[in-house]
Amino acid sequence: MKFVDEYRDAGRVRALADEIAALCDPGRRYTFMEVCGGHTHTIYKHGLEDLLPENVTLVHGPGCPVCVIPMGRVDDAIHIARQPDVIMTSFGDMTRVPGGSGSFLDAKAAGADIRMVYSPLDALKIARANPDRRVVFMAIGFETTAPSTAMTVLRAAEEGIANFSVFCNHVLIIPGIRAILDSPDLRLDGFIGPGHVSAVIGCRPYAFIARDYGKPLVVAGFEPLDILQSIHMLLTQLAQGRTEVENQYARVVPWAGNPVAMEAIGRVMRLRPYFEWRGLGSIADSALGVADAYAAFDAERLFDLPGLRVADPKSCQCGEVLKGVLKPWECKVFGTACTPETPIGTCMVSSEGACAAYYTFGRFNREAIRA
Amino acid sequence: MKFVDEYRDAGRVRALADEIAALCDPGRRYTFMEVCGGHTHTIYKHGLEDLLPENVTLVHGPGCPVCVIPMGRVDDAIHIARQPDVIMTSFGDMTRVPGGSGSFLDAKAAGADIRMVYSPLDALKIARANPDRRVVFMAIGFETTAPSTAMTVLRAAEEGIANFSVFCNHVLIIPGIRAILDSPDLRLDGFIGPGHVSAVIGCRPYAFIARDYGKPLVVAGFEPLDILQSIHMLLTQLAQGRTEVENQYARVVPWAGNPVAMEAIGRVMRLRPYFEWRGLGSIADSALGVADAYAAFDAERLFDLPGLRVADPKSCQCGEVLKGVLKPWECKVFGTACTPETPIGTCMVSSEGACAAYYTFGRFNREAIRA
Amino acid sequence: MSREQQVLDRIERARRRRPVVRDERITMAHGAGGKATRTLVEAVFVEAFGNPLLAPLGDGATLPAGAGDLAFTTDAFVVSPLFFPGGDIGDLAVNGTVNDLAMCGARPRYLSAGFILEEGFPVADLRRVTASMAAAASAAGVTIVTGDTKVVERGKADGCYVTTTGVGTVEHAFSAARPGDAVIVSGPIGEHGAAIMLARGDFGIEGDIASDTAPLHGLALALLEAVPGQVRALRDATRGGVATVLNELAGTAGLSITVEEDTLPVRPPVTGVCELLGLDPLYVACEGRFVAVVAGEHAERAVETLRGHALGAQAAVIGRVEEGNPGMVLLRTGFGGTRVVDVLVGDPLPRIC
Amino acid sequence: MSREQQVLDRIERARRRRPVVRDERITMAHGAGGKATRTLVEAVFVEAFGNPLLAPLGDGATLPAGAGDLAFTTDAFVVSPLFFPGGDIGDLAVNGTVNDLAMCGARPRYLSAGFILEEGFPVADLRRVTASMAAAASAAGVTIVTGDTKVVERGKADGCYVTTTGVGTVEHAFSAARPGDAVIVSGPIGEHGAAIMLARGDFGIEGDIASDTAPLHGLALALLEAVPGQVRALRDATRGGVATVLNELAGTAGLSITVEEDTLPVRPPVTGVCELLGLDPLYVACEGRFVAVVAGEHAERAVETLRGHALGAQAAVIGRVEEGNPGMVLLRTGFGGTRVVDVLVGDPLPRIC
Amino acid sequence: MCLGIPGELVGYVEEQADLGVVDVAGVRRRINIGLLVNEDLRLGDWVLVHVGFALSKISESEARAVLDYLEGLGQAYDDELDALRGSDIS
Amino acid sequence: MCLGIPGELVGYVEEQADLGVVDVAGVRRRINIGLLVNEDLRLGDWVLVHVGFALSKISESEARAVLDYLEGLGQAYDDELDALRGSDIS
Ligand code: SF4
Ligand code: SF4
Ligand SMILES: [Mg+2]
Ligand SMILES: [Mg+2]
Ligand SMILES: [Mg+2]
Ligand SMILES: [Mg+2]
Ligand SMILES: [Mg+2]
Ligand SMILES: [Mg+2]
Ligand SMILES: [Mg+2]
Ligand SMILES: [Mg+2]
Ligand SMILES: [Mg+2]
Ligand SMILES: [Mg+2]
Repeated sequence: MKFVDEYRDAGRVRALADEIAALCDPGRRYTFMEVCGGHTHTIYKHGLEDLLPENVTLVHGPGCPVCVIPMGRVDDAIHIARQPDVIMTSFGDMTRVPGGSGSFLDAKAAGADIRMVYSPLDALKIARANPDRRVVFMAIGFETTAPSTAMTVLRAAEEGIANFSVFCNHVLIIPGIRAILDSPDLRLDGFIGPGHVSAVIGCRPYAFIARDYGKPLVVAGFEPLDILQSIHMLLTQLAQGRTEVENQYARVVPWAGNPVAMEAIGRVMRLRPYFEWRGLGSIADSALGVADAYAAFDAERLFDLPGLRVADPKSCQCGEVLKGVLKPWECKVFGTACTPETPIGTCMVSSEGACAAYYTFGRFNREAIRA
Repeated sequence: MKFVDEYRDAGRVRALADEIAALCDPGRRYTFMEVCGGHTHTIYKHGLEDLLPENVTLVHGPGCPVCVIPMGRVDDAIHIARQPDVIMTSFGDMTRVPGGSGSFLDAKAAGADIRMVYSPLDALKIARANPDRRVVFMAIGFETTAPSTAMTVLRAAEEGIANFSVFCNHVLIIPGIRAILDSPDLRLDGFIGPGHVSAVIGCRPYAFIARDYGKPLVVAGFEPLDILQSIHMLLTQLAQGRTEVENQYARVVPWAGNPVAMEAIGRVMRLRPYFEWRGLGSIADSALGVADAYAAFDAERLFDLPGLRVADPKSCQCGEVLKGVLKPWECKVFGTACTPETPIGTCMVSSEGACAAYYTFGRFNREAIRA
Repeated sequence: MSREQQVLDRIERARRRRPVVRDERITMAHGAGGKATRTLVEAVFVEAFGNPLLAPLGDGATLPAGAGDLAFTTDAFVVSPLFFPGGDIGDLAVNGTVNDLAMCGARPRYLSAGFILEEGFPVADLRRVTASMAAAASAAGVTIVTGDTKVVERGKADGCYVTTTGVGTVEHAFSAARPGDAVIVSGPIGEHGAAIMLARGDFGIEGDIASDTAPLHGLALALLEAVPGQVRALRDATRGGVATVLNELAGTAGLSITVEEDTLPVRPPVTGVCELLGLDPLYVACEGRFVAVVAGEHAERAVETLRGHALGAQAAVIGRVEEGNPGMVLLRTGFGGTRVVDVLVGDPLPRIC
Repeated sequence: MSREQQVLDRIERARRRRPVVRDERITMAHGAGGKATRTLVEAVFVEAFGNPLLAPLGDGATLPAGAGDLAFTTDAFVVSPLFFPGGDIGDLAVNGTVNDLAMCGARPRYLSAGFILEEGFPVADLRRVTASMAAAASAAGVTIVTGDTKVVERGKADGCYVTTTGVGTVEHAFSAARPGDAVIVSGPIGEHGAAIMLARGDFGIEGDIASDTAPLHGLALALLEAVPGQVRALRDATRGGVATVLNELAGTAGLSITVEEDTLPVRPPVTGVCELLGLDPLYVACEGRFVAVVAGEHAERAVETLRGHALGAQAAVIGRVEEGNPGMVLLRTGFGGTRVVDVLVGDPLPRIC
Repeated sequence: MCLGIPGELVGYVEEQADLGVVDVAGVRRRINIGLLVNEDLRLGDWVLVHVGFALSKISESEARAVLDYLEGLGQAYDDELDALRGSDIS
Repeated sequence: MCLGIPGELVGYVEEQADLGVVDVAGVRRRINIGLLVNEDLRLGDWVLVHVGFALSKISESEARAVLDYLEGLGQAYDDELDALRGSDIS
């Protein structure tokens, strides 16, 4: 596949791995956070850690939209889905995310009409086809996905589709990164910046990280070569004593992002004063709701939601994993009580979740393989 | 079973058969019509013809409520059943009755929600349990069944069950018998009168048969002994030159019928000026509709019915069979094109229909058996 | 060993433990072929049916079948309700296939079980079904050696459908029926069908009727051994009832069968249900009765043998094979009337006329 | 002869004619066990599958099985849509069971077929399904010898479910896997699953992908004969895909399997579907591919043999059995990275992240 | 027409005055007895049941009268009974 | 986060101006291209597809730049390429 295969080219990947090794100061440890779960997924799926020198450590950031959904929001969604006239729709990612009392999969087995869609436009299509049902789309995702939701609401408004609404759970990446940077227990040397979010918001919003926190950030693509190159770029900045925002993924990410997408978000959505992130707690100005002008499409206003805050299970250490403070396997329940079949935390659900990625792809005896 | 087994007692049945043989004038042919399909059923099911002398012939009358339903009424019922919010209910007897384009069974296979009930009260129960659906009961039957329908409508009115209605097809036995008596091509020596209809209407309404047409009539029960005794009573009348209405079935049929039942019919129903009987054509004052006072429960007023008169298939000779002019096997399609699996006429559907009874129970080589 | 490696080892130990089904209901995941499917298979099916032939959980089982002909039969079970007086879909599915093997003159040996489960089906109910199947299999001396599970979306099944297929070793052959043969029924008829009608509750009738579901191979083999070479045919009278089986037998033989009405064993409550609903017990399903055609002169010994067995205590000769009217079944009433007993048309439905 | 008797004779002649199904849709009557059931069986099933073993339509078939071990397998088929590019539920149901027999080292011989039909199912569709089954059975050299049909009410199935059970004669035994064995896949993977996803239309993707459904016994027997005694295991990669099969094989062997990512045969449109929906082709179902574990030194001959066969033209060694990490499947990327290939959790669903 | 079947009144339904419980050969069903309000029904009475309604109260004396009808006819009945006793039809 | 996948714009949908048809490795899907109204999209252009929307037009020159990055780094790349050519890893 064009724009995919060439970035997995074995020769180039190995050459770049050699360059990285050459660039590392053997007397120093490097800790980089890949903010984005998509990167986490790529890293584990391709076994990229095997290619990195021992003194380069990657820690996994909060950029997995499924992982940061608090249990109460899942419960609210299931509450909506249980209304007999409702068809709840969402992405396949949500299927197994545990709420306080089960997941969509369980609610579906118990009788709720929940359907997985590829696109919010497909949810709208379901609404058109079922005029006597209320069709709710559970919107999740960072700025990458929010424009699609916004465009779908605009289309629904244009067509006057009155039985469609959105249960909005879009979160924003910058407040998430800031929460990490402000957390006292983490020492990072730089960030691998989220590629697809940046296609929407551009690279400028990261400036504060370099400026205020003195950390380099490289916006990165999602293929092995992209990630290795970004690490090489971070190491180069460190070697040269620079802390800048750079764009490795310029083939997709314009420096200014996508203004049309930003405008769509601006029209349809409003900034929430605060929003709870799973494991990270309430973060100010960190999420989007439906704007007043589109209140008719806002499931939160259309349905009477319990809106309970559900405490995470005691054993759950997702917050620490999301902040990169703990490696997945350092969580006490990892792999025994908490597995992808029976997840306790959200990080074990999404294929971008650090725990799931590590459990699914990374759980083997590296020494034996290397030997 | 009490009130059943004793009327099937082999000794009594055979003794009575001997008495009948002794009473017959060997030089004369006797032709009796059993008006009621229930009698037809009993006669074939128990092989009673085997017990009668050769010169006693039983011909089958119009008293099968399923047999006399014209195709257009079935089509109307299916039209109602096809409305997405309708649950159509009826007795199992209706399942295979062919309309102009298929039966309930076919309509059900094509998606209509049609349910078989034991009692009209069960249809009302379905209405109570499904307040968001319109539940229609297709009422069929003679005066025996009409009181149950009437009582059910009264109960629905009392409870204010607004989603229940009746598609009324109740017919009256007297106009049916009169149509037979007025038909030029039939010579009868007497009638075996319908037992269960008479439990409602009593024996008086038959007086005109003896008086105006000079035919004896004996109201009969449904067990072998009942029927044989009724034949014996008819033969006795003929032998004695009497033509009276007698009641063999007095254990169930009071001479005056059931006034409570008649009153219920009178309250809830109205006499239709005319009604089409399958094979017999339109007969004046021969059927019941829902009275104006209960218009809210009258499916004919609630639904916009096609109400088409569908011509019987050309090959169908049900009319002649219903009038007793033809024996079932004398119909040209009997047993080949018209079978209980693929009935052309209604008489092949109901287990009381003469054709079905003869096909199902009577279709064998009597000479071989007797030999 | 590194801390990470210790965790990995702990995980591998956990993975090797027999899995536990934590779900209360069947979800689509149980049918996806992944971990949930495997967990369901191991924690429910293997747990209930466990035996060395099943254990490999491979693509199929390998059967040490020995020489001789095999009997091979399959039936899909879709009964509603799943649980009813006298049994459930589980023992029905095992007994039904065991019986079809027995009717082939075979000793039932191996069963396969294919499950189609509806999303939302309670796992507890599935366990009840598999426990019944295991008990019925053990009672019948058969081993469930292979199986399959599919999950369909809510609204595309009715809880649980089970298809069992059986393999047995043929031990007896049948001879062609001839005039004079006796027709025997192994017990009172119509009890399963009547029990199901009541259990469904559609007609508001209550009564003490239990399904007669039972494995008939013991009874069948006893009969086959008691009058060797004298049994012309065996047929369990399931869907369509005794009437349907008699018609099949008459059709195959090209002869007629005449049944004596008075000899038909029907228990009073079954008669009661049939009278109320306008049904004929001859058409109501049994799940633990068979019809045997036996050489006339051995009929007495045959009935004696059957009556010596708990499942055949009320066995009776109900008719004879006769010449003439080929393929037809006739019924003679106590007072000498005769009528046809035809194959059922459509479902037995309650009627008013 | 009397007129009446003439009519009766004419009727009996009509009754003896092979019945014709006049209904356009399956009704409840087709499942009631009476005339409609019999008509359906004779006019549709016997018409399609007709053979001497099936013909008696008894309680089961009697199989002249001969000596030796038997393979016995069952699968329920619930695919939606019923008809899809490359096949339909009919050939799928035959091939699936033929393949499971082949994977046991057996020559497929006999099949049973249990149908669960939804009220309203078009009879024409049923005929298409049975025609496919007949063609697939004939192509695979198996005989459908017994069957069963049930009809459930509208809304309690999804048109048509088919459960097939197969009996085969075991001709080859397998030896235990050891380190160094080669893992071979018989062709490009994921095509059935991708074809079904497209055929369902849920995700709006269009492309030229057909199911790979095919009978694999010829290919399997060719392999088993080409490298006698050197095949450790055969497994068709159906639900759960190649990844699931590899995990089963590794688990059974107590060894690990390492797959070389670059060697996995995946056709571009399958890759395209997987990329769009965020799926991994390793977990997408095949219905005409198997995984074979073959002694390392015979791998080349094995692959050559497979490639000589139309169904194995793109067979490839995709990995090796190794010591260490018992029960695990690892994947090595082209540039030397390693990761686990675990068993699928839940259904493969499209994802955004 | 109109299947009717005799059943014994064996109980009432507390909540609903017009419902009785009828026993037919050992199985029971609730039956509407509203059409027999004038009949002074008692437990143990037999009624004719049709589509869930009791249509008529069965008269024991009239029932016996049918059975007695034959005896009024004389000899034939006795002859047949004797013949039956002499044969073995079971 | 946010699975994105490159696809080639191979067609438009007549009735709806904001819909395009994208080809990914030979399979096609309708994609909303409304977010790229300012991009002067043409058939043959490549876009990044996310949940049914084209999020970004892919720059061919920038795409090549990544591949060229290594060459700018000097020798290591050539060495590795030589090593690869000498070995047989298939
Ligand atoms: S192992 Fe489970 S509970 Fe622990 S951090 Fe990971 S997802 Fe959360
Ligand atoms: S055979 Fe059929 S068409 Fe002819 S009279 Fe009888 S029911 Fe009517
Ligand atoms: Mg398999
Ligand atoms: Mg069978
Ligand atoms: Mg069976
Ligand atoms: Mg299987
Ligand atoms: Mg259901
Ligand atoms: Mg059977
Ligand atoms: Mg199988
Ligand atoms: Mg299989
Ligand atoms: Mg069967
Ligand atoms: Mg359906």
